[in-house]
Amino acid sequence: MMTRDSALPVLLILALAAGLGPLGALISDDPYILSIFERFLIFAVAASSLNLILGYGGMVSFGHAVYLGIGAYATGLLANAGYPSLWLQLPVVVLTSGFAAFLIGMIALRTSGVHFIMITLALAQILYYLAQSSSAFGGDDGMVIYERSALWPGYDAFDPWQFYGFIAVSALVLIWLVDVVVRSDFGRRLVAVRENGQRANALGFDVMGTRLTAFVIAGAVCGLAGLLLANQSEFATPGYSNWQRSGELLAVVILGGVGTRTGPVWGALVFVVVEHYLASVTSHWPILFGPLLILIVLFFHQGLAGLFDSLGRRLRPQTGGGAK
Amino acid sequence: MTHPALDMRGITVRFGGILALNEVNLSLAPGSVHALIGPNGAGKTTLVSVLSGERRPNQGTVSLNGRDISGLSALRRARLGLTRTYQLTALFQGLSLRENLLLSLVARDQPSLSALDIFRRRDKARHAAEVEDFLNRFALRDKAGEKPASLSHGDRRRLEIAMALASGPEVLLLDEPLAGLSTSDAEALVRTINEGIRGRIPILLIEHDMDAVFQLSDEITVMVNGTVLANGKPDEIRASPEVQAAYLSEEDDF
Amino acid sequence: MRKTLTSLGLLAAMSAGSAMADETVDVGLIFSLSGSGAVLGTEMQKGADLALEISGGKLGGLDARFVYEDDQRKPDVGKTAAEKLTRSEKVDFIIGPSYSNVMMAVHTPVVRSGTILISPNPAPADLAGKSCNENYFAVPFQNDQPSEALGLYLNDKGISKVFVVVPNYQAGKDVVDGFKRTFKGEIVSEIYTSLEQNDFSAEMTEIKSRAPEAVLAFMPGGLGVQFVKQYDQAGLKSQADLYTIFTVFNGVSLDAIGAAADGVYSVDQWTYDLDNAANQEFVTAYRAKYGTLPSNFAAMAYDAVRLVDGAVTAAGGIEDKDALRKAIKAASFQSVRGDFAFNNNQHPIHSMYLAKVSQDDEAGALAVKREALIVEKMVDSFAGDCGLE
Amino acid sequence: MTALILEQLLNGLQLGVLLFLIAAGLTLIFGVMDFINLSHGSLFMLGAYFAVLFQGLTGSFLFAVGLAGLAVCLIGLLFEVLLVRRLYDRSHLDHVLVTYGLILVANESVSIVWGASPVFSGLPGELSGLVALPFGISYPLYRLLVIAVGIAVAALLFWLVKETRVGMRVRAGATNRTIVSVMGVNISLLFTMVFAFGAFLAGLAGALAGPLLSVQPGMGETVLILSFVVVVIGGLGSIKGALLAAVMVGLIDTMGRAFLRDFLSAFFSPRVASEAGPALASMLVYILMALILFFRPEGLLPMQKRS
Repeated sequence: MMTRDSALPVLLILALAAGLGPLGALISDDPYILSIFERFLIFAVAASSLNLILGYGGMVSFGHAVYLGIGAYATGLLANAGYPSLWLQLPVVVLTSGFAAFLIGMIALRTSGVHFIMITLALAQILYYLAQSSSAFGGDDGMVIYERSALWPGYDAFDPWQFYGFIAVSALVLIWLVDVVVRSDFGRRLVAVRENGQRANALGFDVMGTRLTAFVIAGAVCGLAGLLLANQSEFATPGYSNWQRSGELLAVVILGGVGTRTGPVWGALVFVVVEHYLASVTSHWPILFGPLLILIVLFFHQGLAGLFDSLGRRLRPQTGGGAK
Repeated sequence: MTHPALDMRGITVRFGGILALNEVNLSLAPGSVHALIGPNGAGKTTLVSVLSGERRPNQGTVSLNGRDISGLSALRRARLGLTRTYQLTALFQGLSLRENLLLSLVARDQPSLSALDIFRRRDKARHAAEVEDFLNRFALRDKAGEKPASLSHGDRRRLEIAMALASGPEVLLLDEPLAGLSTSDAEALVRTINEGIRGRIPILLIEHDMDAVFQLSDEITVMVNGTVLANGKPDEIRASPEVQAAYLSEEDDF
Repeated sequence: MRKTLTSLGLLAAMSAGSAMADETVDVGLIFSLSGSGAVLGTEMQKGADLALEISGGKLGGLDARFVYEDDQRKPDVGKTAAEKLTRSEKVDFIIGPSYSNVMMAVHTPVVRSGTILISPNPAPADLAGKSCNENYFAVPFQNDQPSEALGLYLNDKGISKVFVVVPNYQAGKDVVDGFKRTFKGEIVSEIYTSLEQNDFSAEMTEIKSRAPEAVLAFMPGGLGVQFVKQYDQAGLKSQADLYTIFTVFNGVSLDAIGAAADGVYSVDQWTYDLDNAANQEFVTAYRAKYGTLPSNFAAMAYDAVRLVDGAVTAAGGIEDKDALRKAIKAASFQSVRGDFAFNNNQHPIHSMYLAKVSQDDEAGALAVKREALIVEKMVDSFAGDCGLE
Repeated sequence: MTALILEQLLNGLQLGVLLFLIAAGLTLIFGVMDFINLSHGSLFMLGAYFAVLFQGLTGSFLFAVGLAGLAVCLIGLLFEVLLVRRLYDRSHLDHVLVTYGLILVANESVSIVWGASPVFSGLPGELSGLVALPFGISYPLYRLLVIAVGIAVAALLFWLVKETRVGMRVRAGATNRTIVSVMGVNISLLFTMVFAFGAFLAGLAGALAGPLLSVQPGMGETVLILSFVVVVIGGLGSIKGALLAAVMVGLIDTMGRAFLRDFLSAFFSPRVASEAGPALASMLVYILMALILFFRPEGLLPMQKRS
């Protein structure tokens, strides 16, 4: 996976997937399809950020949704205080969610294995309870966000098409950014640290520093997914940060394929589509989603991305493969 | 006056009540190959981990090219160019050979972490050329795309040393590089070290294979039970009755 | 998320070949139908379905279509559902959601789209006051009304020492605020519990030690089951009367609590034994269809559908939105509550009752029965902040 | 005041005991098989539902509790044989995801069978009274019974692990897996037994908790998270640690809810105290966990390392 140096496959798949939405909306004359695709794109960003630390850094964070909440609340508080400008919200969200990730990372990265899983969960729960019981943020009822982010004069955030454009371009940029990180020397360093911390240390790689940096980058990107989610739902709620949401993000990443570059995009697409259409068949849809998740974990360890890869390899004409 | 590449004075390590290293002094001349031999349990590996900074000695100082590094962490020492290999080869299992080597080059060129790393344009062409060069020198060309798990023991050892070398070391600590190798693999590796590294980078070599030790080293230190028994040129060591008595008899047991 | 329930009426009309597509009343219903919120959502679904069935699948004489959406009690899911209903299904009315956190997320996009939003349950203060909107109607009450009424009742009864326990979230705080607005006695202690708490032993001990004359508890959903059971087990029922709000209701709630609920008070705007024709029709039909006594939530969802039915009749169709809004505001239907009118902020003016859980001999089960009328023609405290006429 | 504090201590102890019953199974399963079981909370939930079912069938509450424990034990056994044993060699991430999937399945199955609404789970008359204790405390008999059962189970567990041959193997398995297989123990049978026993404890806890709680889908999840906190604070795999941590968490949670607000109002205005008190009380347990893991990343009483 790391040998492919081009961003093209990821961006191509994403652009294709993101293009399906408008296409569907145009054909069926139903702008609501855009909403579903907005959710997909936002989930894809959040899952990509988790995949950075989970897939490449080997850090199983069970509290990743906390940054979704932080980003959403930061965006909402600014918007409601009369600062809807994206160019102000962007740095604030990056700083707050990045700083939260820094603090959480400082504590959690001292541990490993199950302890890491559980402490990320516990720290996320602390913030969840904080949001739930603070009346300044609307408590459990959540906070209505009255204005969507303003980009430039003439941009109408409440026009479905323009807004979709904003979400799609943002998602494209953010996922590209994560991909750049993965393919960079830093990405190699991160994988080296995951593979063998002692050895990485002996090579002169700062293990804690590398992990923490990745953790902060992932937190900041997920915070930006929170910004997008706040815009999309015009709402911020403690529920964005609870552990079920973190579990969903993990499920999305594994569904798509842990540590694959296109996995989070596939995972998010399938998750949102399943949530949407399976749920229209039965309100008991989790009883279908649960087994799907289990089967993927048991039998398709590379997730959907791996599945598509092997399918592609089988379908591709054998042009001097093998011996390479 | 030139400093020794690596100089240690009065290194003492206690495990509980046991004295693992007792006032060990050792000096590695620039450009030389210095072998450290001794029976199992003599404290060689402990000494290496003290040098690399993975273990703190109870007493003693270590200096690298005249600079006191006693207080530095393993990470800092690694960045100063003190590079070790491991007895049990510790490679990045999930990555291909090529990527393993590339990581060493990254470590050499950008040892400290910086956020700019993410966007910095590495000199890809030069790195790629260097990687190919290492692959050729260590006869790993054919397997460049494979992962370490699929390599033979000898291949992995060569990769280990190639990686250490690629990280641009000031001093190399080779911890039993020949252990577990077939005769032909061992000979090939000795040749590689002799032709490729010797004279350019000072090496502290820990090794049980006496033929290799005598072929490679400029100087030999013999340790028994945590103390230095003898120190000298290979011929002197070979001739020393003390060494023969203390070391070679143990060797029989082993 | 969607369970399209194409009504029998529509099918009949289609086979007759006389239906005009535009002349269908499309109603979107956003309820919490899965997960922990389903307790209320399924009750509401029962009430709404019954109302449509009784009117023969028609609303205001026109064929009607129900589109159900499940919000899973998640605000963002509810918001997506609302978008689907307004943009894709292009419904004329939305009834829902079940909980106030989803309401806060759904309200803005729905009223902005011009679709009429009718709340069958949650009615946060903000939406009754400053943020009131011509497209938003609350059928059941304003959230603070029951606790305000309870304050009046306890004043009357001369009770002066009350212990208050509510979950630590907005609706809980609203209940306390409402109670303080009217209650003149002493609140010996107010405790805020976690929404995810399931053991109230510490709170029970605290109540015992403060020896209040009465306890006010607001414990929605599963919390109510736990709280009332543990209140009984702690032997507190003999020491202080338990007054509850949105905590015990007919059917699933009382079934789950069992005998522990006997004698617990509740403040409601409706009880199943109210003596009016509309209510009797509803209760009889409900018991015939589902076999249990209807809950408050089913009754309010029923009322919401009846409200639409009456308004479409009065407005003579669904083409004229202004006429529709006017007709809804005039509340031209028979509410199961008997007397019912909308205030200027489109929240109810109605009576509040004290009810008590006791055995209903006819049903052979516990039921929340009317005990006393507390206040007639009660208006909420926020209507003055609302700019609507 | 003494009586109040003592009664709150009893409350804390009772919560702790309940948490211990769940955490003991979790930590045992983790210690022996290195397996994280998120669906342990679902087993707790099933215990509560089965107790309701069996109480309806047999009419006896205590009998129903026992039967529910056994039924959940059987389900645990099936889980282990059909699914879980394929996962021992997998990563913790896989454990988390598969058992997360199981939570979804369990919750939905329950809501299909019993409906989404809470079901009734009550106490027989003879268990629902109050008991007069010293210092003028009158305490619910049933809560005392829960404490007693918890203590009995803890004692039984310690005896099992310390004194019996199975327990020895379990301890050996927890510290060194290869040695046990060399010893000729049928390790796969041992694992199945441990898993089923953990499930039994969770089912028992659920059945006991039924009359106190609202028996409804998803009821296991808050309990699960708290039990994980207990297990991690106590040190993964350590039963003694789980007991210590469970009592600690039970006491701290209860004391926080009971006294934190009054404590804060000594320093801050009542408004601040009543705002911050409940918020802090619900976070207290997690803050405790973060602090303990910060200073002792392995927990309070960690197991000796696997070799």
